[in-house]
Amino acid sequence: MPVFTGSELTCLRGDRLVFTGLDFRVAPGEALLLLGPNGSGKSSLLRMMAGLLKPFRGRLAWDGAPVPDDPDGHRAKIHYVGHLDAVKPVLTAAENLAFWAGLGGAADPRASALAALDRLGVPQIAGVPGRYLSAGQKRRLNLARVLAAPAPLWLLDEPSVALDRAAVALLEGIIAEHRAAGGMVAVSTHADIAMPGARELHLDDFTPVTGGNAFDDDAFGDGGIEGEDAA
Amino acid sequence: MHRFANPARFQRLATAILPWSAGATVVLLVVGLYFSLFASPPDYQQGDTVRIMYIHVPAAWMSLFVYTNMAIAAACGLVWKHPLADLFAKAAAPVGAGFTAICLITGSLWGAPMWGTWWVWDARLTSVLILFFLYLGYMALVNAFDDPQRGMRAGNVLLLVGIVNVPIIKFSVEWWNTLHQPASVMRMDGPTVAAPMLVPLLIMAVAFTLYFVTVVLLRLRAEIVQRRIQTMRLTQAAE
Amino acid sequence: MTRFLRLVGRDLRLALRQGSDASIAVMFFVLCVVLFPFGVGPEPNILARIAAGVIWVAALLASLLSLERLFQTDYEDGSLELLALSPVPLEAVVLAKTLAHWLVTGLPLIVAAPILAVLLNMDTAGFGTLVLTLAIGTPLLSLIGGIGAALTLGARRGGVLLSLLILPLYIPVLIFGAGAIDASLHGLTPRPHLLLLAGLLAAALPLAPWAGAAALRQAVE
Amino acid sequence: MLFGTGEPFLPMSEFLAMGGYAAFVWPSYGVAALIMVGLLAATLKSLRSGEATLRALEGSRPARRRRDRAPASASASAVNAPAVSEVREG
Repeated sequence: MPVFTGSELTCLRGDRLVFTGLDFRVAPGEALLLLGPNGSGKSSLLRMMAGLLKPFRGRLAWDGAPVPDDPDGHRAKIHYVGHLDAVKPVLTAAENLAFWAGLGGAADPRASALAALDRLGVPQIAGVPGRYLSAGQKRRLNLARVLAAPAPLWLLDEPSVALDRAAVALLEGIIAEHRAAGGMVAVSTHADIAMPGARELHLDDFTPVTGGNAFDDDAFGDGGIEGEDAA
Repeated sequence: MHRFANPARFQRLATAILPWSAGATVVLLVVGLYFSLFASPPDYQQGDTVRIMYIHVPAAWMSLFVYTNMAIAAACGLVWKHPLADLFAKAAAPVGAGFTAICLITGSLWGAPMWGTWWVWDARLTSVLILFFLYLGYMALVNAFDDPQRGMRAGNVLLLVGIVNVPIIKFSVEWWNTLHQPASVMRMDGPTVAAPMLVPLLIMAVAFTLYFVTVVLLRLRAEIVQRRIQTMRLTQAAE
Repeated sequence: MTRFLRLVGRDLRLALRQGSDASIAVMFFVLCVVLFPFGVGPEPNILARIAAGVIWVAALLASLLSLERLFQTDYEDGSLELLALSPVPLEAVVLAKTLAHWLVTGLPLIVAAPILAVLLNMDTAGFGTLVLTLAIGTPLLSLIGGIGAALTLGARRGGVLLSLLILPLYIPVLIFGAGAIDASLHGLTPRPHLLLLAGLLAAALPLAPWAGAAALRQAVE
Repeated sequence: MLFGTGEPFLPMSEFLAMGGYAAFVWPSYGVAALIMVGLLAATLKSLRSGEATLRALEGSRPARRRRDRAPASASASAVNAPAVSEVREG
């Protein structure tokens, strides 16, 4: 299984420089724990890893092969769980999940959906339409997506939100299993999720002290991009 | 290869160009107005109404010229993520819409004495009217987002869709027109333009182009200032 | 391909379970056409003359009605991000959703149109062409409209803005659609108009999903 | 006709009459001038007010300039040059 790396990543949101010069590396069986205060770019980095956000500078690669060369292949290798639960109110939990499983390439979407719900401890919601689910159940349903179709790299953005202690323990177990089978995980979190031997990445180390601005003269002063603009 | 333009250099370039373009605009406008109002003869058919042509036709040229430039800038903005290209399209749109409005209003004022009606559903008039709506749509879209960056990106896609559609619309409107009103409408291009009329026409066209350059440079400056204000406010909020 | 069908099936299932979209579009279409006799008077000859244009304009407005929600709900509940990250290219996602939109809102219009043509006293010579132009034209409306829906995602007053952006782009479809019917009503062949409509559809089939996907990528970034 | 025809005119009023088409020619030039001057004025106004706001904002926080933490600051050199990147091992 290949190694996923990012090098010299710079994230620009609007004109604000969120982080710069960031490197990371996730090898099979490894986990990456993203830490940092609000606004330090944890979500942005995960979205960047997923491919939703283009890095302003720097590159992402699988075993040295740049992601932009094979975007379809990259998307087949990842699961992304964001803040929104993507649960359709008129579809039952099993239907919701089976759709994503089928799109992700599961051979028997319905069976793997039921198995995944079972694994997350909510087999009873399978036939319940999304609109009747509680926040915690929706969260589990969303997390069940990563089990319903196989993918080596899981990108989990604050997965413990809305989960109770027992569910977090369940999630820890699932992540450990995934890693034991050679999978990779990148998780951002405020609360503690126990991941033995995870690398920690402190995003505030890469956040500039003042807000940067692509349209600020000073940002281009002394040297500048073309190395000739002493203003 | 730089991934984004250098605003400092742009500001210096703008400072260097602005006095010249502004001055040349004024000079050419004065000369052009002299030629179009005094020094050119009235048309033997259309009389003095032909003087409307000297603003109407350059305005029509500009309306297409500006739109094409915006579409090119949009392509650059989408492909190279060039922030100045995004800003250029946004800054140019009101100027282009202004020229299109001038073209429509003067065309109507020209048509009234010549055709006896303020508006005909002539292919040219109709397609310019649609171009005007495309400008308005672009401006509305760009300003409809809380994140200006997002608005400009969406606007870029719209401009590219528009540039594919403009020829289709023009050709379909011409088709529709010939089907419904076969060749009854007097064409505006009329007889080939004689030299005494060509001179003021060309001078006015250059003057309009320089006016466009001047105003767009000023608007770009204003946009950059707005972006800085926004960034400073965001930074303040983050602290 | 099965993934494509899965996408279409999901959107159809959502539309049918929610129920309202399809019926509202048809009801709007019918009401819109029914208003015209009140506006221009019940004179059968006048109605027959304007029938083709009225039906086409009403179809155009009806297809606009539900466009706003084409990507809106997926955008708001996070599904759009996941669709953008699925192994299926985003262009195919746009095409699948557009197809589902057309099946739900465009197809019923084609069925309802001949009935309205009868109400407007249209000559039966034009009925075949009417159905044919709508069959080629309404998918075009959904395709072009899909670009607008993707562009206005997350905009303030997205619905009004969408109409402002899309209606000018609809003009060629309207011209050739109504033109074909007029031609066959006057005993001419509608062939050139129909061929032009089909040509536009052939051009829009690859281009519209491409532009829509480009707009969606901006939206989820 | 605004100025009538066939009567003796000063050259100026004859010029203003535009061969009897004054009601169409002058409004055309007027509208064009109005739109072009209006656009220019609006642009200059927004530029002036924007610059004033920017000055006020910058004046309120003069001490907070860049280079207090050179490589990681928001300068282009930091974007270009290899910046400090620490991946802490947990």
